[in-house]
Amino acid sequence: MIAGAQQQALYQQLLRIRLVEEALADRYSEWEMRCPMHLSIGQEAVAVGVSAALGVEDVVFGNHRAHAHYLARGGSLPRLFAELYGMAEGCCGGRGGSMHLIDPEVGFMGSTPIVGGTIPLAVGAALAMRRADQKRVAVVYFGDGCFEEGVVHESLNYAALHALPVIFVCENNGYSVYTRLQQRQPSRPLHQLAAAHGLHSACGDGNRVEEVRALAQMAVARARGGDGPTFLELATYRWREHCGPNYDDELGYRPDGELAQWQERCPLSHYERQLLEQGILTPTEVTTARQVIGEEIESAFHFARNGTPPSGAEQGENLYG
Amino acid sequence: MIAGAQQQALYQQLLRIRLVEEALADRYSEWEMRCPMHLSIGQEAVAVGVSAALGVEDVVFGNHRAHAHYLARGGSLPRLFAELYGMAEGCCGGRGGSMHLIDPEVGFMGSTPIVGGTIPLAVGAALAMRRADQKRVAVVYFGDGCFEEGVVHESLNYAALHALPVIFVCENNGYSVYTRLQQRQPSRPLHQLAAAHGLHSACGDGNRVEEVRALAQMAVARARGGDGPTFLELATYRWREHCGPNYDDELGYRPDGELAQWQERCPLSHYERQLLEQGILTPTEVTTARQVIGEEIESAFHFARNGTPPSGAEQGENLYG
Amino acid sequence: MVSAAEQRMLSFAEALHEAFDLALAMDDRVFIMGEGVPDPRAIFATTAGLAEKYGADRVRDMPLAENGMTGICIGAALMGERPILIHQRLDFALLSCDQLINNGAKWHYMFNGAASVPLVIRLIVGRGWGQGPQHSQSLHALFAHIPGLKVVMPATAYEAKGMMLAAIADNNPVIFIEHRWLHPLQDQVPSAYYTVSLEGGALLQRGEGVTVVAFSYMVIEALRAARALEEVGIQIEVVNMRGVSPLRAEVVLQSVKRTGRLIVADIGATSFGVAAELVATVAEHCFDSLLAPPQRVANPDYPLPTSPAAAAGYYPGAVDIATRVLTLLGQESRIEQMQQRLQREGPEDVPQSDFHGPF
Amino acid sequence: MVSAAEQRMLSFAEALHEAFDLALAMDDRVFIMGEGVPDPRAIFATTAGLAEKYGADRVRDMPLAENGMTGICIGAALMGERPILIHQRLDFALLSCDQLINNGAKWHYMFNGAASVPLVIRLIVGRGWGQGPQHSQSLHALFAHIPGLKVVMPATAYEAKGMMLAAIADNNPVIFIEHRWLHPLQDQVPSAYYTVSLEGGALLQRGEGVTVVAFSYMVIEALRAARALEEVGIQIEVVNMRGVSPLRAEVVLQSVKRTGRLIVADIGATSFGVAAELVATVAEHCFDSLLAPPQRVANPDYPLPTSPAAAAGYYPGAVDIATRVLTLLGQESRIEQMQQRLQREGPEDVPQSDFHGPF
Ligand SMILES: Cc1ncc(C[n+]2csc(CCOP(=O)(O)OP(=O)(O)O)c2C)c(N)n1
Ligand SMILES: Cc1ncc(C[n+]2csc(CCOP(=O)(O)OP(=O)(O)O)c2C)c(N)n1
Ligand SMILES: [Mg+2]
Ligand SMILES: [Mg+2]
Repeated sequence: MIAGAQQQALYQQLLRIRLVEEALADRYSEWEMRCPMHLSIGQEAVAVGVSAALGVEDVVFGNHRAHAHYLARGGSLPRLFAELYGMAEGCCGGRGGSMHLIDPEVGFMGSTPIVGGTIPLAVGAALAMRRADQKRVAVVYFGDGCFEEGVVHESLNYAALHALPVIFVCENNGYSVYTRLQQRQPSRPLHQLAAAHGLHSACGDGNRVEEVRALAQMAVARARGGDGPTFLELATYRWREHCGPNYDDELGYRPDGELAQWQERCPLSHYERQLLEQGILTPTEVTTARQVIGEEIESAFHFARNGTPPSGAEQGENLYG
Repeated sequence: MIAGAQQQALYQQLLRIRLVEEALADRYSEWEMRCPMHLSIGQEAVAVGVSAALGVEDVVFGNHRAHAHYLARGGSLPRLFAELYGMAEGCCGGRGGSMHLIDPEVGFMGSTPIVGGTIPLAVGAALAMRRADQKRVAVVYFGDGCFEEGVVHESLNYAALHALPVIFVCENNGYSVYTRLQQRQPSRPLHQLAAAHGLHSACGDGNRVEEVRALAQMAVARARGGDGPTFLELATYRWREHCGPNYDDELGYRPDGELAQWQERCPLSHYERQLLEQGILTPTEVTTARQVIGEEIESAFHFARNGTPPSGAEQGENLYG
Repeated sequence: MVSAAEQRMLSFAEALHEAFDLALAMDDRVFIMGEGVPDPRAIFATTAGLAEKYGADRVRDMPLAENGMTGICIGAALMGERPILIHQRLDFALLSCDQLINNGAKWHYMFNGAASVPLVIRLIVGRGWGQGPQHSQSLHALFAHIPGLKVVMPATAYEAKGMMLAAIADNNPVIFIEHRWLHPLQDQVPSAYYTVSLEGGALLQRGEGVTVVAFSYMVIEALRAARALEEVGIQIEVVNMRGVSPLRAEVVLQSVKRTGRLIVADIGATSFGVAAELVATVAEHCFDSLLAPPQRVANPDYPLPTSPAAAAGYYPGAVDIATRVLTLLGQESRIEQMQQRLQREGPEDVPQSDFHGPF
Repeated sequence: MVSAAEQRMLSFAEALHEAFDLALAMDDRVFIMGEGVPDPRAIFATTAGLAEKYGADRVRDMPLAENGMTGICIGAALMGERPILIHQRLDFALLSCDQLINNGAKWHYMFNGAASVPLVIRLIVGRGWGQGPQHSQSLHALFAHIPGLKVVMPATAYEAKGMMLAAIADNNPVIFIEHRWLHPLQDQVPSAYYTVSLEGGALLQRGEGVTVVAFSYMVIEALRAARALEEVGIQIEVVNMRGVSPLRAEVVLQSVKRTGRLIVADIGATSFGVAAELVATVAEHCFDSLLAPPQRVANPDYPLPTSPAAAAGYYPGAVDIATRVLTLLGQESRIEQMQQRLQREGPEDVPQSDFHGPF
């Protein structure tokens, strides 16, 4: 069972990530965040639910669409914004932008945009944990597109072979850029392919944060208990364009009404309604939360926009460690 | 049902490949065939059974252990030997050696030693056939090791997605060099992983030539009928060392008695016994066959050893086509 | 020759589109494959409308599987097809080095000519709008080093169409590298079928004292530098090295024999890059003509940082070329004035000021 | 300094083995991984017995999955481990270019130093006994061009041990390239822990008139040439360019400033190879010292044919180096005699005559 305080925390996280990304979308067209940006609006419950099942000792890797992965894990908001504004205070000192995030202090080990690129890294992290006999867990988030990349299968094979403490979290939003899953993969369940690799595998509703959390808790318990890797396929939906701040339904690559259907299944408002109905949240608390987060966001923007533009002359540094 | 003449042909093929490779093993230590050589002794029934199901219009790709693939498909024996002796008359003019064989005249499209390397090529060939609306089939042979390479999964995905007329033939001999399957892959059936990719998939005894042929006939019928790709896992065993002419059981990487067990399940002698018992073959015919093949082999050695050593000076030619 | 009436201005991207349209119409064996080829953005519009016109079978989307899809294209090519495989960023093609190098580059050679691989691989080099370390790599040097691959880097719309048609007609794997900032640039492009040789460079202008050999987008920068220098009375030679590998350096060697000085301007990292090969070839073959040390103008030996502020100064351009020219000619006193003349307006991280990514 | 008593002759392969043994004993974070690492052949005996001594957890076999396993090693390295990943042929590593180049090389840089990747990748370059087009590639130039990777190519047993220990101690991805024909060659090797710098070259002998800069196995050939030349009274300078990238060419530049002439001898294909970088660097920095065109002695620009007859003449060696030296020095009349002197005995396709593959 989940306690009310935990539910409130989950809600807070969902709300915070949603408000952060909406604010980013609003400000993107000022053209001051000059980097490709993939928003997770509509998909927040995956990262929030999974992160809620993790301990401080665990590590997480993300992909190109990683704001939610980073924030749900506790990555610094001001440093995220500073990174998007290309400032020296950014989590990569401006070298990464939206597609490269890191916050080792909270176990967020890095996110990168080469599709599939971070999956073996998480397996390697799990190998290190196993070698050190630690009860830690490595998590990696990736999209449905990953299943097409061979490196994913190589990673699944190795994780299963050595029963490594790694959790593969597949955010299946049905699209890779503008291309539907059916145009890229035969019709067969993603998670069953992982199961055929010998992994424990499950699927669930990626828009239901408690369901995600429960699946992740199961996976974490298995990993800590030495039972090896778990694959989670979580169905969800990207609301806005693949890359950039706008809606792009006018392009016609998604069936009419599909977005609207998924918006009705919004992970945030659904959960808000539920907690309000259950009395775990009051309307005043919602208003307050929005206000507090709004202030946090404004202050992060202030921090970021007043950051120090890194000097081009120093960019030859830190190539080798 | 299989006709007696067909059974005799299967037997002839098994015997011929066995005798060819034993002769190669014998002569290897004269150090005149100066290239890495992976023998298929013990595994002949796979290539023979599959080839028997193909038509002249079909195409075949092999891997590093490809003598049987090439010969069963009808590749020229003298040109194979000339290739092993590094002569200009070789099927690659000496450029390839044992690990690179080709005979486009019989639809043997090439074999190469990078593990997994030819698998997507067969899928591409099948794509070309599909695009041209031909009723042809592409076949690729590979080992159990391939399943670890991502490119195999990428190939399976694409073949299943577009229902391409390609047959994946996995010769599962339990080893990759000295490493047992269990040390490389989790315990789960190979063919079920292919099935999870959305392929029609089957497994069988790779040492029983008629069983292999029946499975291949099913796969060919599916491919020609537009029902898409098939994956065949065929259990078999490599008798000699991974690379080279000798037995290497003294190295101790295989359990005591494992080789002997598989030798009792010899694809050739089993089939010989069966056909003799069924009266399809007579002892005299066996003797004659051995003699005819022996002569063919001697004449091929003669051809090869009296070939023209290619000139180093001409090796810059044919880099671009 | 094509009559003036037939010539129209097309952008590099439009010229490519026209090449595909022609090739698809002329030859059934040609097909195009890539992630996003038939999607609404159509690879920066270079494949727009082609799926509708030629069908999904000839103008194909594909799964995210760069190595496998490269092998699949090679396999199709072995059967006589002429595939064009597209990666929206060169960086993604690193996943396919095995198939490209072990199979594609060698198949014809190692099977002694028994088969060939007529395959075009289009690789787009990202720059600007925060492309960052994994979306901006210009690794043509890797492919140029591989015997059996041809590597080309057209710089104009005219070349884009003509070299694409030549690449499609070629029986070998051709790595066709496009700098993204070339896509909007316009040039006169005949509407008919024509080809431009995949080998060697083109002498763009005759001059004295210095030869600038430029690759891809650096041709644009070299010409900017050349024009600015011309305005102050210095006429340099400029070579567009559109055919990278196999290297046919005759036009460069002849030019350096005339001018005695060499600057090579490349879009990749400096060390162990293609500029090194040009410098080495010239040092070997024009030793007696060289009057001054050859020079390289190329990216620094570190990845591109994403932040526009951090990336400032990463990419060399016309200013750097002109500065080197003046230095080589002993006219250091004019450098400052030249640098002012060549200063770019607007933000550095976009090809034109109305460009706003988002990718 | 190590005392003479401590020195023993070890082969290059044995020296590597000793390096692994030491590193495994000293540091729990070190582990070795590769196809066949614990098998009966133990990567040409370089890892023999280590699995028994340190356990299967530290001395690991692996599935055939070069890209994935590279990523897995990078991930482990990010957690503080110090993996050593082995590929029995460099050719197989082409499958892992994505992880190596997109992740390994850039992680430290793109995350602004927040993490590092202490990883050693051992790549063995095949030669002889019909290795052929897909088992003989020497593609160090590809890795050398990538900022963020270190590339080293030791030539002696002493260097093999010292550079391996330095590579393991280094916090960056180090590509450690071994020419297989070096494996049996012996040298004095101290038994204690020591390191040899990963950067720059070593001047092996002083001389006059010509500097020969050699990579990997070509160091052996260069020394053979140098000894033969010495016998006829010509003393050349020889540099062993064991640290390839990042390039620290000081020793080369100083040498060429003394000798005025340069020959670069490499084990890879000539065009767009590492020799081009050396030539270019020298042309840029020693322009006034150079008395003759710099020269490259390297493989031809096509794949290695498998047949020993066809491969004859593919690999340049001492003869070619000495011939170039004599030509550069204007002593063409002595070339024929030198070529006789340097003729190799026995078959060309094996390092020593009792070598019989089979792989
Ligand atoms: C290796 C590689 N190929 C292609 C791309 C271009 N690309 C970036 S994101 C993306 C879509 C990935 O889809 P998915 O994995 O489902 O994630 P989503 O964007 O839906 O979250 C693609 C194709 C890339 N970044 N890397
Ligand atoms: C990409 C790659 N990695 C490693 C090797 C070395 N290698 C050659 S054959 C082989 C074993 C392959 O095993 P399997 O696929 O089961 O085929 P088998 O030899 O058993 O027939 C290995 C590891 C290779 N040739 N290519
Ligand atoms: Mg998706
Ligand atoms: Mg096997």
